[in-house]
Amino acid sequence: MEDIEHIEKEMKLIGSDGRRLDGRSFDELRPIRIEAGVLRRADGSAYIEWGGNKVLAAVYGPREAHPRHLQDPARALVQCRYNMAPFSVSDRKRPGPDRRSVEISKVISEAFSSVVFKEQFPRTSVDIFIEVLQADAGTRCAGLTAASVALADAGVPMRDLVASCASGKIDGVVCLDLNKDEDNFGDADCPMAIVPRTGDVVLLQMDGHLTYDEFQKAMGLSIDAARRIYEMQRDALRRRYSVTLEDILKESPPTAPVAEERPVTSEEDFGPEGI
Amino acid sequence: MEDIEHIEKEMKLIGSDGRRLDGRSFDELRPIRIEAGVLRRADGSAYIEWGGNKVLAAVYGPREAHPRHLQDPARALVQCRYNMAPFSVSDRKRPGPDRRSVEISKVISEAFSSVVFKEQFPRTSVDIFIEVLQADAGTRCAGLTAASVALADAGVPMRDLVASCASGKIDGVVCLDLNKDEDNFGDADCPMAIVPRTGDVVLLQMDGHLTYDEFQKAMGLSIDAARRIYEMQRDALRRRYSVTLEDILKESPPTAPVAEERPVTSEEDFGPEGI
Amino acid sequence: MEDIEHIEKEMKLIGSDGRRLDGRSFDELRPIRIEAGVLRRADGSAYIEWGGNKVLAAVYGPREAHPRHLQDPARALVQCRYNMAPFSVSDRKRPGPDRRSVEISKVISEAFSSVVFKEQFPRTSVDIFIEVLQADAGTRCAGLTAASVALADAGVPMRDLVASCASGKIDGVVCLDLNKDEDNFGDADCPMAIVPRTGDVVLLQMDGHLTYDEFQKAMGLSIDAARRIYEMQRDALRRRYSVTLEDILKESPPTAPVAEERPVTSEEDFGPEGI
Amino acid sequence: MSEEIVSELMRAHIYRLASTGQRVDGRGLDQPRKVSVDRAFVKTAEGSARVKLGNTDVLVGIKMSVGEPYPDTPNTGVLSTSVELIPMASPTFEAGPPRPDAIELARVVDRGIRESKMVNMERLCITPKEKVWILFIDIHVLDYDGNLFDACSYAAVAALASTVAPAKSQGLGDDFPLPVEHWPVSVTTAKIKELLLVDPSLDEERMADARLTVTTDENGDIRAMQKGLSGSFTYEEVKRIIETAQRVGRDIRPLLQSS
Amino acid sequence: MSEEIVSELMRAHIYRLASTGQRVDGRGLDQPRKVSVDRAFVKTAEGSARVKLGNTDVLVGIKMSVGEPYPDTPNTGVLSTSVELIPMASPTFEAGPPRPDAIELARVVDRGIRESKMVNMERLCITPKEKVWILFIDIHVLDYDGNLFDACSYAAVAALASTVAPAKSQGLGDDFPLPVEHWPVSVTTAKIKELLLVDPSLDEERMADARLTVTTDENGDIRAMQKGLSGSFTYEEVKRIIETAQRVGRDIRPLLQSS
Amino acid sequence: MSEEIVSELMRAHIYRLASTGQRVDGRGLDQPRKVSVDRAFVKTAEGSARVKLGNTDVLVGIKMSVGEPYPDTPNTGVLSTSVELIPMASPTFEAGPPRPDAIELARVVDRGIRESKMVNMERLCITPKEKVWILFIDIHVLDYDGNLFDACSYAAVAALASTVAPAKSQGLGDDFPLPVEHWPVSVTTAKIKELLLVDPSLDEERMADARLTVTTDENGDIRAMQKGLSGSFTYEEVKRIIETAQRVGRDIRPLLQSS
Repeated sequence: MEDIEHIEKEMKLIGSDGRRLDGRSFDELRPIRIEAGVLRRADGSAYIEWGGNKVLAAVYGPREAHPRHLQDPARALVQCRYNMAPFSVSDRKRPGPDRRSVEISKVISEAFSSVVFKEQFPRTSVDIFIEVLQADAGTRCAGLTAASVALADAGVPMRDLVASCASGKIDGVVCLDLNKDEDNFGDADCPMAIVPRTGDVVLLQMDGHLTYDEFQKAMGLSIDAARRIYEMQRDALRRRYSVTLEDILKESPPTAPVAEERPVTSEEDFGPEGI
Repeated sequence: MEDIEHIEKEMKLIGSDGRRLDGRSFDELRPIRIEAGVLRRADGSAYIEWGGNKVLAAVYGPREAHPRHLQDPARALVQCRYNMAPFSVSDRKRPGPDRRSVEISKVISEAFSSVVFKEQFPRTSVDIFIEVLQADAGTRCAGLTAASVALADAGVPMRDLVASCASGKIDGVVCLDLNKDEDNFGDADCPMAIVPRTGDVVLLQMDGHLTYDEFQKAMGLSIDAARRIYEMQRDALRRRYSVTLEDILKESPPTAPVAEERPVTSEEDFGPEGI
Repeated sequence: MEDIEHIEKEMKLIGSDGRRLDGRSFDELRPIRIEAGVLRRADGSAYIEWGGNKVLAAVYGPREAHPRHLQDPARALVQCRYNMAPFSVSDRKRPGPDRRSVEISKVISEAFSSVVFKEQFPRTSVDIFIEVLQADAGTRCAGLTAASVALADAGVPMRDLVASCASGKIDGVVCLDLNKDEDNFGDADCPMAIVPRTGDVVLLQMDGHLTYDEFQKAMGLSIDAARRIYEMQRDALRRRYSVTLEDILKESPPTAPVAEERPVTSEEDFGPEGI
Repeated sequence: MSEEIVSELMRAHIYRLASTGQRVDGRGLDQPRKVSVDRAFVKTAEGSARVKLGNTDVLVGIKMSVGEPYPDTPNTGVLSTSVELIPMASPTFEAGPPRPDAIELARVVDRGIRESKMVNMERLCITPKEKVWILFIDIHVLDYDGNLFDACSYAAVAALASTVAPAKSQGLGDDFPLPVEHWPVSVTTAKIKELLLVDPSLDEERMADARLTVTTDENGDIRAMQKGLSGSFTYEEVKRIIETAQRVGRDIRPLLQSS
Repeated sequence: MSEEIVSELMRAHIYRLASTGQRVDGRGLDQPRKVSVDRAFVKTAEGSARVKLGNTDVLVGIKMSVGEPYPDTPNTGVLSTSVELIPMASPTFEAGPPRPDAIELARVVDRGIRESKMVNMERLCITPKEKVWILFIDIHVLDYDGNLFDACSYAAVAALASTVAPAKSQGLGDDFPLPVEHWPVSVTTAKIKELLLVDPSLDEERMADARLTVTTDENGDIRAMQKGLSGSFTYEEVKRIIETAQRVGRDIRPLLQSS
Repeated sequence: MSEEIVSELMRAHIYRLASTGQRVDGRGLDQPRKVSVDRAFVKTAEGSARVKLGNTDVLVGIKMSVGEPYPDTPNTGVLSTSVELIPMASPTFEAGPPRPDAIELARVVDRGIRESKMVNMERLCITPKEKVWILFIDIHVLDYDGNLFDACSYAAVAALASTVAPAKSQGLGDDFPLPVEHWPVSVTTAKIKELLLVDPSLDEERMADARLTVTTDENGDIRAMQKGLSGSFTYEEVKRIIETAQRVGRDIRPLLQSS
């Protein structure tokens, strides 16, 4: 295995035609497919396939926070648990949270904290569960993007959806949305998430090596991509609540629409476009 | 060690005379000795030697269940903790519950739940502790049998005692009460527990390979044996509360009788024979 | 490494001049330096250098004990947590309490329990934290000595300070205050702590091999040393609360005196000398 | 959480219906829910299957690695089954180490596979006493609507049947499918008062007095059994349940075998 | 749980009696309870002993296995002592990882054995730096009526003295009894106000201000000491307690040695 | 604990002052507190540094041992960073396993050092695939007055720079200083409403809406970033913060480098 990696390290990640190994150009996203309302027990849910990533998100709440001493008398808690299934990566991951999962859970919780109208639901918690079923780099962005749709599906009032995408640097070139090989053998990775309507940055992490100029190029790519992803999120919600309900994900047929009882969010909150 | 086991695998577990390696016939129990009231602090207790098994059982309660949020306002909890001492098996067992112990604790708790008059003691718990001091296969049946006597010794009102025994298959023959070698190198094991007065099955597990016919033979042997064990349980309780208190277990002399203050159970509950 | 130890085992710990390897005589303490009030957040604190030991102690409280079910309606809890930094010993220690730390925390808690006026602060806890930053044998005595000063610095009312020192036996000779090599290759170690004003023994442990006579010699050395250490403790408190505040520990300048708001202890409690 | 308790009204309704041989979702008492199987859902696993049993949704991934055998079974591979009842699947599931429910579930699924000798574990020995294949069955419950015993077992069996051992990447020759030799099928029956209901839904499960899981193989032989809950069965009931398990098992087995 | 608190009346009674040199169970202040020792109770262990000290009932099993020495003691076997305060033994014991009480108890018993050099651990070295015998002392408290320090120590010493190393099954020559060279005896004294009581019963222990455990060997030399509880001793009291421990130790030692 | 909540009055005061470009301790908004570095504080460690950032007081010790590399990086040493938020340092810190705050802190400090390639980890390989140096960065927070991200990072960098590998005691040639090649400096900015404050004190940190930590190297290049807290930044704010981090980093770097 080490030999293979060694070879790949020597290998160019960008070909002479300027294309990446999977054929994408530097500013091209991997294929993304989002489905809202895929689970029955959860209050809201979504499934995303993003390149080789397969991620489920579910939302429960607002529900009574427990244990009680965690309750905030002034607002809802927004709590995310990001988890990787043991079989989602090439070397089996032991079940349960590792340090990486704990950190990702924390930054995703914080990202959603700024968009959920927490003050409307004191003493409750909004619980977001992200399960990575198959991983191919960028799982936090995929999970965040799906969780955003799951929150809307659960009818949790929000200022806006959150859309997320990473950019990075491979072979010295700033590129959008690294896949696993690009992430492993690249020079930098910079996941971010924004509130598309305002452009506010709610998640930002970086590791690797970027000049200030490169960082700005990366952010430019990510912001642009996040706006495209935002459209996909809204499409997924439109399909979910449309009259002709498409049974796209054969294994997980969406349950009956619940839009009547749990409005996703009000027109005012969500901007002129509605959803 | 592997070589020895390999040899034993080739070895016949039933001789040409139809006898098992320890000389028993197919429907013969190992020697069993039960003693009630062997501990001082516990509300009730019993000690059982069953073949090479040495098992202690103790009961505390009904006592206030804690932590409080576990309390059931309508009935008592019946909670069993089955535990093996580190030195009870040939390879030292690390202290603390393993997955096997957790499962056995659960099925024993459930077995007693159906006989204890739980509704008489809301918000309390009846705590059953089973300690395997020396193991030789069939510890859950031995523990359950002893715990039943300990519950009676503690004066916990019950519909009846619970009596337990396993049957299995070795060398293709259905046999009663497997010992350790028979369990390790046999084809199937099927522990069960019944309420003798009604024949109700309160515990039933099986692993291995039994045809439906063989299963019925095994159950027949076990039910018959459980009725014999029931008599031994009642004998132990009679000795415990008799005028001439026999000091059978020299190391653990029974404490003074407490039958006056804590009647084991009423005549109605326990059948015409009383105890 | 084993070879080195083997050599040292053969090595004499006491030279032909009767001096120990570090040049001390049998009844000589290692250099000790104590500083009170070295941390800002803690209610009281002290730093001690004792030979190669560097130990910090901090005190919080009396403050509301939590979790609540631990509260004692009649008195304060005195709870110590002794901890070694991973880098304080030659082979890195894994973070978190090991069995040794748990035991030391317990005996130090008990030692202070007898001097703190617990009845004055029902339902509270007095929390003592001892951090060993660099270890060279005798850390529990050093920690206890520092914690005593930290308690006074926090203004916790006490009958007296507690002073602590160990004695032991090396090369068959009873000696005061063993260092690391002497502890590792010596014959016995006997840490103790007393209330200097009364001579009451509040901590006493021993392991090794001492005749009754040797034990009495060891106790004699330790009691005498504890009285000298008591003076150093009081000096540290005097410096801390004096007009000319000496900036001895350059890296940890004492914060502004708080003696006005939190009297260390009353004249009556602390004996005629006051502090 | 109030939704977690089956209302008295619902309990009465379920029982009244069942006493006339009917169930809320239209099934007969001895009829399981629809089983659908999606194989090879997860590419990062050596094998996988997503099974829906009614609305209960379970994903199993199989990972294989090379390790040491247990000292007392030096010639056989190692099988390790674990269940995560992730809080996504139900408001009653909590994060954290597995609780008794999840441990029992994992052990019963494991026994069904192990005791039926579904996979010939001796053929997963590479070098006796030194190197064997280790087979991890990781069960991820995604949506919980009752009867996890059977749903998890079906997903594990289907996933194992689709598993290809990654021998090549370990320098151990060509990749090969697992040596599957038997086909255990688990069938769980719940008892509500005097009635026996196969494959209980969530509401039925919650009001059940007792539960019996019976795993049979392709010959109808019994390979594993587990009684649960605090009620009891008569011996006659046990026998009826086994006969039903044999019959229902025959119906479900092909769904797990076909690819 | 109310029974767990010694009533004020009982406390007053115990103290009043003790101040006249008497105790509730008829003993004198410096007299331990009856010690009974049952060896070889557990056949699955390499050695075992069940000790009753009054009504306190403790079972110790010794297991031996072969493993690596610690790097800093390459020529000596490994000794590992653990105590389980199982909830069977007392309503105040709880299941779970050992709490500070159990940890202190295990460490004090361990020190008494280790520091007295009872077992010659160097003779448990098989191959320096590589293979040594590991000795597990597992202490199971069955019934708790006070003074676990001494009861556990007696059971551990008696169990060690009855232990036969299973060398043959490891291909290491003939089985052999442990090389026992010293006989440590632990004697614990409780202080109630100004009174000193040897081997406190549960009620006495609960009202004690301070506790001192002294382990002496067959020469009367001190091998380990541990002061406990939140009270204090005068130095004079410490000396009296040591002298009592030497004397009581001489009485109890033969009970642990004989087989 | 009441002291743990910044009073409304204090919050208003801090904000009012800040909106005029001032801070309670006299600093300007983009000015960090005084940094003092004490190297080689701990002799038992291979390297150490005690850093005070204002009143925040952090001690880092570096330990090195020899072990196996990770299979996927057979030619590089291993770096392991952990933080203990010991209860000594703050009434809000609790003993026990690290909570999410401490885990994030350790990971962000670790990334700053790892991603900047401060230490050439390939030169810590002894025998590829078999033996490498393992570098433990243990961060002990002694006194907490805000901005642990920067204080811990400074102490870790200064400690690494003072570390001498104990090669001789391992029979691996002469001791050598760690091969330090880059100098990452972490600069954290807090956002309070619309204002940006560099190196927030405890009170400032507690009322902050968002936090951004930017680690730059000696060329001003970005090596790691971490946004925290539940507020958000505009992209323009992010850029301003990076520029400030580059400038402040240049000022602080010499303090960490000099010995």
